[in-house]
Amino acid sequence: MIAPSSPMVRTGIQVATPLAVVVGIYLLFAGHNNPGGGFAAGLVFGAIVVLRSVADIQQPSRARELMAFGVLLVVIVAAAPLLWGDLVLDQAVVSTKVPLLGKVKSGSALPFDIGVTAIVVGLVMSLLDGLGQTGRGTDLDASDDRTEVAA
Amino acid sequence: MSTLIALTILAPLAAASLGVLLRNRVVWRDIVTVIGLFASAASSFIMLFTVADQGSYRLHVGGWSPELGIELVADRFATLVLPVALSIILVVEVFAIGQRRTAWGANPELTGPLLGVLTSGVSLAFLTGDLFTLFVAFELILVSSYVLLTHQGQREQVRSGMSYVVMNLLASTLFLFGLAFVYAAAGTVNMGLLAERIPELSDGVRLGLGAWFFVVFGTKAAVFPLFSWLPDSYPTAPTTITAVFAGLLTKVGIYAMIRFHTITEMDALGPIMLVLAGITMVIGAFGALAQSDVKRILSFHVISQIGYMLMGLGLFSTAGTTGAILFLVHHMPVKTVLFLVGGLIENHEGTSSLDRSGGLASRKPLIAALFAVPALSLAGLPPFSGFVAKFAVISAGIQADAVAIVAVALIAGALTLLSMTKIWLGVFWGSDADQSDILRSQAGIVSTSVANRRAMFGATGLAVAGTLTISLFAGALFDLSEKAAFELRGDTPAVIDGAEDASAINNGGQP
Amino acid sequence: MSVALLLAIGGLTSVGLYLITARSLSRIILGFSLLGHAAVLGLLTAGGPPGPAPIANQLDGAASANPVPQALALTAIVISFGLTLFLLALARRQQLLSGEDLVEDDLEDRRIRDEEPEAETDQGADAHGTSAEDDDRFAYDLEDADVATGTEAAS
Amino acid sequence: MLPFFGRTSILWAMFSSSAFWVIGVAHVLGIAGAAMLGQRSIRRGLAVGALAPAVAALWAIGRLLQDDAANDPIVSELTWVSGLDLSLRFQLDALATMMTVLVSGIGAMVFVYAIGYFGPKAKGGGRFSASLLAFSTSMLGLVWADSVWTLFIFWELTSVTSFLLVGHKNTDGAVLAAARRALMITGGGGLALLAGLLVLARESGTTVLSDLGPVAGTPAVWAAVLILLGAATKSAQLPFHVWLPGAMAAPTPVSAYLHSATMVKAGVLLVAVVGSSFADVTTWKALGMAFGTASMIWGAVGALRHRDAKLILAWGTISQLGLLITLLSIGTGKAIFAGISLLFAHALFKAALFLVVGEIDIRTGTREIDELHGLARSMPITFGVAVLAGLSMAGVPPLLGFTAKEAAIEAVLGTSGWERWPALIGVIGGAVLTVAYTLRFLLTVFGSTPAPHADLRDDDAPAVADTRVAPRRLAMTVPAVILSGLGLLGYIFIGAVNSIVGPAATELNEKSSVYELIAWPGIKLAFVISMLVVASGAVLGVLASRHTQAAPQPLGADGADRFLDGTLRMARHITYRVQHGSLPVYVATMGATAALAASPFLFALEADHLVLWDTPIQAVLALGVIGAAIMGAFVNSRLGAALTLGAVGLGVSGLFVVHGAPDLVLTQLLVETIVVVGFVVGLGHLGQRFPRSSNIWRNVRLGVAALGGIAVMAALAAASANPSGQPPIADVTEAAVEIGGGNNVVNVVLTDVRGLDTLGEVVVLATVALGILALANARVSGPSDTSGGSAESNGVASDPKGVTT
Repeated sequence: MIAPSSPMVRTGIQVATPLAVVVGIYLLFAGHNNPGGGFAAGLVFGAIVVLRSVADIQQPSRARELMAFGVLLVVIVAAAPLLWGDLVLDQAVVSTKVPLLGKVKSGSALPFDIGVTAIVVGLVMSLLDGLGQTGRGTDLDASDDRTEVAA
Repeated sequence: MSTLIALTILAPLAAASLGVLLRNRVVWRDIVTVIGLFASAASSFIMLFTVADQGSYRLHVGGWSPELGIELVADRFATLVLPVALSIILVVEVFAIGQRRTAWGANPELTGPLLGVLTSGVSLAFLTGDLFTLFVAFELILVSSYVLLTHQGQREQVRSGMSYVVMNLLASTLFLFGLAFVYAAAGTVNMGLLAERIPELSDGVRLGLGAWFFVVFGTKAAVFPLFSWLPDSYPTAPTTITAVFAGLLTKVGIYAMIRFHTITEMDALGPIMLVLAGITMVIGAFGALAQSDVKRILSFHVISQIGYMLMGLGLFSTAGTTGAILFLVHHMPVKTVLFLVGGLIENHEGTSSLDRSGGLASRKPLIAALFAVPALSLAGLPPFSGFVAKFAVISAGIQADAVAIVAVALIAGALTLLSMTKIWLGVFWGSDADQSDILRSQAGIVSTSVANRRAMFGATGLAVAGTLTISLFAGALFDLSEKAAFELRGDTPAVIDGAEDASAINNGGQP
Repeated sequence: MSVALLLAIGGLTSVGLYLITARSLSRIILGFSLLGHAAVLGLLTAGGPPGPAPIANQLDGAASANPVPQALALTAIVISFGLTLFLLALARRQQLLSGEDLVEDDLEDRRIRDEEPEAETDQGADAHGTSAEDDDRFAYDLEDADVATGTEAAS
Repeated sequence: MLPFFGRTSILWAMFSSSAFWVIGVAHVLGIAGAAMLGQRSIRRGLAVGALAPAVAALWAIGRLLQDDAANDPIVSELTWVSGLDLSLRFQLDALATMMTVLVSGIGAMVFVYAIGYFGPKAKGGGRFSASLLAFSTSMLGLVWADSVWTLFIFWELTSVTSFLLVGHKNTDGAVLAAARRALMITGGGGLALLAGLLVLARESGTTVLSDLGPVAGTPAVWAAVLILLGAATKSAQLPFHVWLPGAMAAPTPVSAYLHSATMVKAGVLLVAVVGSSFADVTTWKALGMAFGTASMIWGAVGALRHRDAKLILAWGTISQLGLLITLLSIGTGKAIFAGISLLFAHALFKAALFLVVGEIDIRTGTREIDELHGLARSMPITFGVAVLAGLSMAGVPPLLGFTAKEAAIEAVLGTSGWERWPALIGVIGGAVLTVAYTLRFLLTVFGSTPAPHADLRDDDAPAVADTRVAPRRLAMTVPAVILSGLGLLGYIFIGAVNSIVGPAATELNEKSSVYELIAWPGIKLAFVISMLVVASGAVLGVLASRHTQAAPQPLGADGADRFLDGTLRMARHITYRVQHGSLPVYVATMGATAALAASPFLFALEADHLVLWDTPIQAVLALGVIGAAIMGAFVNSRLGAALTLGAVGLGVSGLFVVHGAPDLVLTQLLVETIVVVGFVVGLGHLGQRFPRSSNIWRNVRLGVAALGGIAVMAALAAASANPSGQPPIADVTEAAVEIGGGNNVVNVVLTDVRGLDTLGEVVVLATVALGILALANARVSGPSDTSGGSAESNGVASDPKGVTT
């Protein structure tokens, strides 16, 4: 990867990280009433990952798990109403008070948005891999075979 | 019913995500995937019987009215086609599990989850009553197919993957434009409302919309002149993947076309559709004749057969639509089986090239038998399902006095037969070429364990049995197709069993 | 409906179409981005005239812009975003495999074309000569010289 | 008959009523059994295979003996697809009973014969016995059929099973070509038949064969032509006869069974069964007679010219099928009666002759008549069989063939009108030639005259010595003896034959009931003609056996193969035009098609609802966007292109702001950033400049692009002119707050109202990510090549021309 890792840039990114995290969280929660939402939040989080990776601070890992978790969450939110006899994707609305944001009237939309965020972050992470691909990756087929034979 | 619909769409997704999480626990991963796909297929079968019994069902997702929200429609058409499609994916997954250790297999870590996404997309595409959700469903199907096609990252796959992705991406973009046009003209993307509002539009706009969506769906369905992406991309994928693609992807396009163009009464497009149907049939058959590789021949057949379905639709009569639906139901499993047999051939011959194989019938009579049934069916020979389907379409053509298209359809049938004999003579008869021994050993048959072979043959045999079942119950399927056609076209059937069902539509959810 | 917006949509579509008929996958990606913009703008336009943002507590009773196409457009943007990324990864892969991001022709199709006996006898030339001539009829070729000078493949 | 199975016996009645299904199931079980047992030993497979036909034949004979056939037809129907009138409807009337006797009786004998024909160690026994029985089953279904679709179904099944049988020795290229030819010609004819039957069924309003009424008018002419085409292909009529000589590549039992006794009769039977509907259609009669007379003469000429004994018989079959078609398409009571009688006689003598040739082939190792002579001494029983069957074929008394041919000449003499002379010339000419080729065959093979080409043989045996023969095999001799003996017995017990043939012909034409076969007609015109025919034919035959012609080219077969191969070539040609393999061409085609599809919108264009701009800033932004986009298209550096992409994105975001879509703005900006960064990072390794494309293609691209832009604009303008429904903006807003519980309506729509879309959307993203990861982790050259099965394509792919074309 191209790594413009001058100390200044690295420090800047280190400082910016918490700030961006806050922005991301704000977007995630604000989405229901103001512009924002899970997707935008995910992209902001993703941007942090990209920057930190580019600056060689931290390499992302577990993108697959993050995405799988996101999809599972979204599916569960969609299917959950069935359990209490409602229709698919029926909304449950609850009001909660969140510090700094005030009263947030939200419900199942929130876990839904969290799932979305997780997926988007996962996507951005995988993009780093995809664009930095070298073609020398491990052959999954072969490794799988070994596992199977061993099992 | 609501639960069934949710299960059909969501279960494979859940299985897919669990499959990704469990990617290193091979056995569990496969079990989870199969369970997810099975749940989906099973609930679709229950839906079929429920709807056949109680009439169509409309689900308003989240309880929103169709004006505002998304409507899922489990009508006769959807519930007839869905079980067939989902069973195919299930069978292919079993085959893929069996095939994984040979050189021809796809990456098992990905195929399971991706087939899950594909299943979910197919379910959504068939069940949705909302044009935009259809777009999303198409994207689900396509994106999983993009990945399935290219995930091995080999040169040939990347090359064909680029063609495939670019063409389909353009089609998706056109779909988005079409949605904009529809929304501008009718103020909604709900298909039920569109069925009322589109016929009220001025002729120009109405036909424009019809033609535009014909291009959109026609690209997915591989209709002339929009089919070019198909034969270049399908054969490069691992056989299991191609089997799913060939069985399903184009059919989703034709499904959408049958639904959209009948409910919006695009009868005026009929003649154009018939002309294109004729060209598609013949070009597809010619294309198949020109090839010398089993998978490529079969890929071109997909195109040719789409022509028949388009012909049924283009007649814009109940008989024609019935024929198209029946053809759809017949074609999906038959095509898939043929590709699965292609996979078996590859496994045993080390190649799917006609020039380099031969004499398989005496070495492996079982493969020959497994091939013969769907091949004869595809060529439209009795007593297989292909005959009934082709017969339904052609007799609808005769009823409508569409002599020219009937003649073309018959000629295309002869060409199909010729190309099937080409495969038969090239692969199953004749002498085995000297090279094939080397190729066979390269293919790694040696490493295929008995269990794997059983899974592959079992899956293929099951699918062949499925096509035979379709042939056997062709009568019942025809009746179901006819009811579906009546329901789609909004005709009042003169005398039809359970006609009162067609009008009885249960509303799910509060409006 | 605003003519300015229509023109923007038409212009983006045209340029997008022009770009996706290129051979370079990076151009195709650019083209799809433009087409995506055009489609999204089209959806917005189809929803009706502009208005205040559809945030209910800030409207004060005024009619807002139509929120539904906005939601549809958002979905569309996100989906085309995803696919653009996939195309990027493919382009990267292709570059890795061939040093360029150019879309290649299908080899089996070419084989059938090259084995076409009539084309050979018609021209009375050898197989390669004819197929080259045939190609000129669909002359979208990249000139070899340009490929050579225009690219400085890193690999 | 037997008291146990007497006419009134309950057992018999029970069996008769369900016999269709009992026999059908027996056949299907037989196929399975033969396939399994035949794997080990071909003899066992064949023996099992013979059982079901034997039962069927005995049952049919029983019915004949008890006169059930005519008086008490059994009908049975099994609905398959009621909506299409597709059902399995069988009727066992007199005709069907007669055909059952032939199909199953000869079938059983052929199975027995095949036991002798194949050595005990022959391979592929399971395949062969099963296919042969499958054919027998299909043929039985065909003759029982009482609905046009039942007929068609079994018709096609006989084509397929015969393909398998013809290609039994499938390692030989010539055999493969012959099998393909046979399948394609009969299969193609089947499609014509399908169309014809569809028209016929529509015109006459029923699909039940026995209820078909007369049809007239143009559709009837179409139906007549199409059905006759089907019949002519199956019954090997000129010019579709070319598959039959090729099909002689099949083992001789197959030829005896399919290509003389049964399958080729299907076309004849078809003409007979539907003929009554076309009584008033002149085309039917004219075309049928044209096929028939031409084949009669040409087939006989072919038989005179060939030197392969089997081919002589095959060409003779073509000729005799022509005679049958002629008689049946004439359609008078007398002609039908003669036709059915001849059909019966022909099945017996022709099958016997084929069996003889097969035996000669096996025992001497050759079928070339030049290499055979004097077999009368070394194979006396075979000689007897050949003489009986041959003379029956030639129409010499005291044999069944004689009376049948008498009836035929009588029938033709009895016609009036235009058909009289062509029919007469055809029948008499054909008959003369038949006598000639029969004699030639008998004289050269069995006589001791040295063959004309004896000097050419590289055999060192003396030219006049008899051909050496292998020992007799009982299984081969018995069936041949029975079949040829029946020809003699039929003449002696002519009454029995009449009781079989008469009712059968009456089923087709009621006027046939007054005719019967006469053993000795006395000196009548027909008899005189018949004797003259025999005399002149004999002279011709003797001459022909002494002279020889150059070995004839396989006329027509080449033509058929050339046609098929030409089709393949044409397919290549067309495919290469259409499927060019180049993505830009495909994309441009699709863009142009879409633009064309939008053309109806042009007719609905209106300007009333258009304004120049909503706000001036919108216009400025729009211009900026277009400008940046155009720059992006023509800029040659990749970085520049990426930057213009960013600029366009900014401009579009501005347009979103104007339109009141803050969520879109936010998302768009974030997306744009990632894409531009990705573009620069991911493709940074590429050259800085784009490769350039040639000018001609650029003009096409420009054209498509312009059309596309115009199309989209026109479509949007037209679609929004007179909308037929309005979006419920206020409802959505209200519902979002009250039910969805959010103020940001767009977000509520996304997560709640249209949450399903969003669900799909994020799954798309996750899948993309999986795909990207997979690509990232895949090795550049994996161990497996899955590129469409052609291993070399990877090698070719590295050819730089793969890019330049």
